[in-house]
Amino acid sequence: MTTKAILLGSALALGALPAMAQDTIKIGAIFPLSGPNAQFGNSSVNGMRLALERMQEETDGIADRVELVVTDVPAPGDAPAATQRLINNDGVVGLIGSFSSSITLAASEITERAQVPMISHSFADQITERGYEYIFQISSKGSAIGAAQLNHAVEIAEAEGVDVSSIAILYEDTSYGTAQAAGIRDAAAEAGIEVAVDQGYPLGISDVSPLINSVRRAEPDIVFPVSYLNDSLLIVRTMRQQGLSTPVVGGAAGYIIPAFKDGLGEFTENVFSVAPANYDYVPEINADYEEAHGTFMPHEALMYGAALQHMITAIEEADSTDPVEIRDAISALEYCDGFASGLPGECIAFDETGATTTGFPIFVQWRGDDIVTVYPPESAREEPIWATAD
Amino acid sequence: MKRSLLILAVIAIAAILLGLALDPRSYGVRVLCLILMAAALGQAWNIVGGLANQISLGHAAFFGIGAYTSTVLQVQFELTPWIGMPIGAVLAAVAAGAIALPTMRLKGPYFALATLAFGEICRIGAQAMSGVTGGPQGLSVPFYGDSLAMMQFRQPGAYVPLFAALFFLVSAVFAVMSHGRLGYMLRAVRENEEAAEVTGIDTVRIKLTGAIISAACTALVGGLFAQFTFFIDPDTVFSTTEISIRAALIAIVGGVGLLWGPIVGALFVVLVEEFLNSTLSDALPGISPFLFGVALVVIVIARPEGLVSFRHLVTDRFGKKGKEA
Amino acid sequence: MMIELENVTGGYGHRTIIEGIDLLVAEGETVAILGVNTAGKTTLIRAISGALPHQKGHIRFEGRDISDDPPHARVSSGLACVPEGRHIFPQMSVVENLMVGAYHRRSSALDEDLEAAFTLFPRLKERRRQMAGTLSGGEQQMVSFCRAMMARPKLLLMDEPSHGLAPMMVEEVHSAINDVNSRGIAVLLVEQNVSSALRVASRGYVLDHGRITLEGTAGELADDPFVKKTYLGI
Amino acid sequence: MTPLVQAILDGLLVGGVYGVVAVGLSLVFGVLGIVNFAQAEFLMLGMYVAWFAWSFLGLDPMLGAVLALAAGFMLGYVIQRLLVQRVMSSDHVAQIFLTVGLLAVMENGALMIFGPDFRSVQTDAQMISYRLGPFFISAVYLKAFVAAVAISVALWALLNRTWLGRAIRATAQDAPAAQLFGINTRWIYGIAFGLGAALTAFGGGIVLSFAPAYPTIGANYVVLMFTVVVLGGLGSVMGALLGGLLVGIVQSASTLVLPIQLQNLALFVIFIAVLALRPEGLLGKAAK
Repeated sequence: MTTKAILLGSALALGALPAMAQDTIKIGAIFPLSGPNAQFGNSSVNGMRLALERMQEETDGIADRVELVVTDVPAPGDAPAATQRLINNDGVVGLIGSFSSSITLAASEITERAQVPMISHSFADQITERGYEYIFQISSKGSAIGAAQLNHAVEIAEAEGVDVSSIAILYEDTSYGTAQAAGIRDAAAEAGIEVAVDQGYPLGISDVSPLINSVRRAEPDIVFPVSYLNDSLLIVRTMRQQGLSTPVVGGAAGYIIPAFKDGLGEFTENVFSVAPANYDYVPEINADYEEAHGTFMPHEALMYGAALQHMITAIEEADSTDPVEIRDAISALEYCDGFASGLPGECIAFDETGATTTGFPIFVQWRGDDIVTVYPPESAREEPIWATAD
Repeated sequence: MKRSLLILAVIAIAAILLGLALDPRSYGVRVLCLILMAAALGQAWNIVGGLANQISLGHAAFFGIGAYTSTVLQVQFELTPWIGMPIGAVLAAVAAGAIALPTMRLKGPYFALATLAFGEICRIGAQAMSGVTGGPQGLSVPFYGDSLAMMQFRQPGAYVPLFAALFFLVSAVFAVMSHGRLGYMLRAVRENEEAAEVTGIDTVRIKLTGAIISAACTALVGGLFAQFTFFIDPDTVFSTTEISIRAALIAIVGGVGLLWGPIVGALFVVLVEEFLNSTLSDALPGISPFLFGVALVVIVIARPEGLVSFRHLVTDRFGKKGKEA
Repeated sequence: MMIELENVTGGYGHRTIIEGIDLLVAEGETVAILGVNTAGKTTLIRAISGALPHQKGHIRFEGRDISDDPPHARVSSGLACVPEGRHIFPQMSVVENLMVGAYHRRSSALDEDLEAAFTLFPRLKERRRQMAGTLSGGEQQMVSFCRAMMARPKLLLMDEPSHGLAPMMVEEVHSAINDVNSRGIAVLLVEQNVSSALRVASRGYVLDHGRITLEGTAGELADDPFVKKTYLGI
Repeated sequence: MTPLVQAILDGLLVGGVYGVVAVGLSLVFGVLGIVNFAQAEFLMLGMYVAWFAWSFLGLDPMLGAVLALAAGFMLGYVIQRLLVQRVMSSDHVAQIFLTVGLLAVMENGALMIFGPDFRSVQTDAQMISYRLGPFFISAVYLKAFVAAVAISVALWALLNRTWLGRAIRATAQDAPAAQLFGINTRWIYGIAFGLGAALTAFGGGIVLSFAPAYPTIGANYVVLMFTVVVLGGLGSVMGALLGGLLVGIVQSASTLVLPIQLQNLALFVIFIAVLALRPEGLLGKAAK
């Protein structure tokens, strides 16, 4: 009984401690560092650490006093307790996170009630549609990304003289997959394009042949898969196996990370994907990242690095460590330096709901070991190549 | 039994007083709520798992049904959870009846696997019925601010009395059952089903009653969970690992079939988890669930009967081959 | 001496079933253990075969103390068992069951032994490929018996071999015991059917409430007034 | 007709892999009477072994699977002797939760050792398929299927043609009686657990040829494995292999009539029905 008593005592004592230190300013980071999304959580944190480091080197401001408190939240069920702990025990003045939409949603319920600001790059539309004041979303919403995935692809194809009259949507039945697929579907309806295949499939599917068989029968003009890595490899490989040359336009996540290339090699060449941001806007930052981690900087690292810098700058502007004042400063700030210059729109700013006013989805294309921004034209680094697979 | 109820009441009141003493916004208060919730969840599982020795690994089904029923009613019709939660309990009871019929005769691992599959069916169902449940994207509880009528509050401290009351309610149901006729008959079924049948116990009805009560209690816990976290999605509330296995784990770590088992188990599980998370989580990802797994292995090996022991396991090599099912 | 039990006590968990057992079986001898249902006969057999979780005292086999040997090691010493309830392997063929009997030898020269078994019970030969679980009770008893013989034992422990068998089968089993005995293999036989047991055995012990209360030659026991009254119903 | 035949072909090929992955679970249950919730972690481990073999030795995952087999066996044997043996005579509850604890330890241990990165292999077979009239046969799944069949035949021979195999089966059917005939059942329990782990790890090596390895990959297969084993009859080795084929075909063919999202729902309903009506498995005793 004694050990239990000590554990109980210490846990409760932790809760009672006002943990706010005098000179350091703590910012909480809530990410899945274990569990199935661990890789994405880790690279997000890597991006944030790099962003903080660079800010500390480049400016003499408040960044030197900022400490990042990282905590592992593998699933939404773990989010409330972790968020509360960061706010009340560690005394964080703001939070950044989380990679997956459902964790962000769960955490933001706590931050809203505790009145602590949180910046996220998760896609779900709901995040900023609940009328909450303390949550900010720096990327476009899932529905907008889905719409862009369709519209941009159609525009590029038609510019090359390819007519798009029917498409296939393949999505995993996660929060991210269903939200983005809905965006594609709605945009297709608006454009009068037939959705010949519209299949959700369970996460962790081990054989996608049934999906590809239905694609082959329906003969769509473009395939739009929305998925994490496992399924993206299976889909592209199975299509290649069967000699299907239908162009594939990926839905971010699994299609724009280094591991996609590791799994497919040369077959990634010229694969398109929608993306919330790409590293080729900020080659210098990317070089730093590549030196530290051996791969190009994935978009989540860039986005979360930018989110952190926005928050730090807002703290400076507010000249306060009161979370409510910081929230107002985040809302008012238009931040265009550092990592933020690597985002489409090259700045971060929010409307009154906390949604981005500057961000928009872009199109990227695999070229060798790199992905380059190819669309829309004002953002493009290179021309898109509409090549059907041979 | 009166003594047990009295002690339970004292624990519940002590928890409420502790909640009042702590900062109502604090993490400590949230941990207190989590402990009470875990104890209630483990106790609800204990009704079938402990009294009837049916190792259910599908209680997430009832937890999820409870959470979704009250939340959907609240989102769609602005119905207060005070009414929504009992409706959820009724639906869960119906679901328990439906699944109990085909699985009741199963024993040991067979029963465990069948219930596990049932939990998964409910999860996939909730994911597919996106019109009602919001699908994989989950459902947010509408924000009303502090509202007793809508059973929601800004600060976790306000939930302590609710969780304490639920804990007391479920534990009292267990205490009354285990001392009463029903509990006696469930135990008889547990010890020897055929013998129980011969003595005139309607084993089907007994097990069905136990399953229904257990499911209803679990659904109430699920409903309050939704009010407490404000966001639910199918992967969370129908989770095999986070809910079903956890409910069983709490009862088992403490001591299966005992009134005090889930209470000891909840204290142990929640405190160890939160302690590991708060001290190690940023040090090395994976270390806290790893150590938790180590703790579980050590407990099972050292005290297979749980922290509060009671059962004499007769290890007869001929009579029991470890796979009597 | 084939086997010698000295002050053997044992049971399950905290429950003691047999206490202070002293017992001898000489080479080539058939010894019967008599007693009512709960007297502890099966427990005694398990103590000898090594399957009892808790026991004290000494068991010597051909003079060597085997008390601490696990059951699988006792087989190599020359001990084989026809357990109560037969315990054949239901999803193995008859031949495979017999082969398991010879497991401790793991030799490929089994044909001779198999032939011997089939000579003893020709019916098994017809069913050699059949799953043992599908055999009748009597046939299963034959399998169980032959399986033990495949171990080439020096001492055969038999626990209620005639239990649940038709009278015809009982005769067949007992004649098989005589046959085994005539080959110089000692037999320790547990039987509820006292009259037939005493016909097969040369000596016997009476077990009551876990203790040996009487011992003697088959003739002495058959004439004993207590045995007559309690077991033979005379 | 063509889509149906194609679906059956696809299901058959991937079903062979399911069978091998699940047969270890069935073997462990059949011999030890324990439902091993950590079984899928051996698949994860096998994938890592095969990945390192590919990455550093240039071995094809099918050859790496052989190394995975050896590694899985050793780890499984040690885990059984050190841990599982201690709960062999305990309640089912204790047994189930020991393996749940092992699952957490193995999954998170892998995260700490190997990191969260996705690790995949590139082989030529991944991009090839053979054409048979109107039908496609994926080279990588065909190779996986052949490997699955080969290991199944080897397992069958081991169980039915060797002394060790007879000892394992005898222990599964009646451990106390097996002990009476010189079989060291404790040792057999260790061997059987090791063998079960080895087969699942071998399956992991095969799976690596078409899916990336990462620490939580086991979770994707665990429910599938249980379904396969229940359909084949818990504890039946040959039943698990046939169950794998059946699950593969049902999964693949059901997508012709049901949304693929619901393919697992269909499986679970069958799963409960089989448990309730035919607990010995759809494929029953004949398969053992």
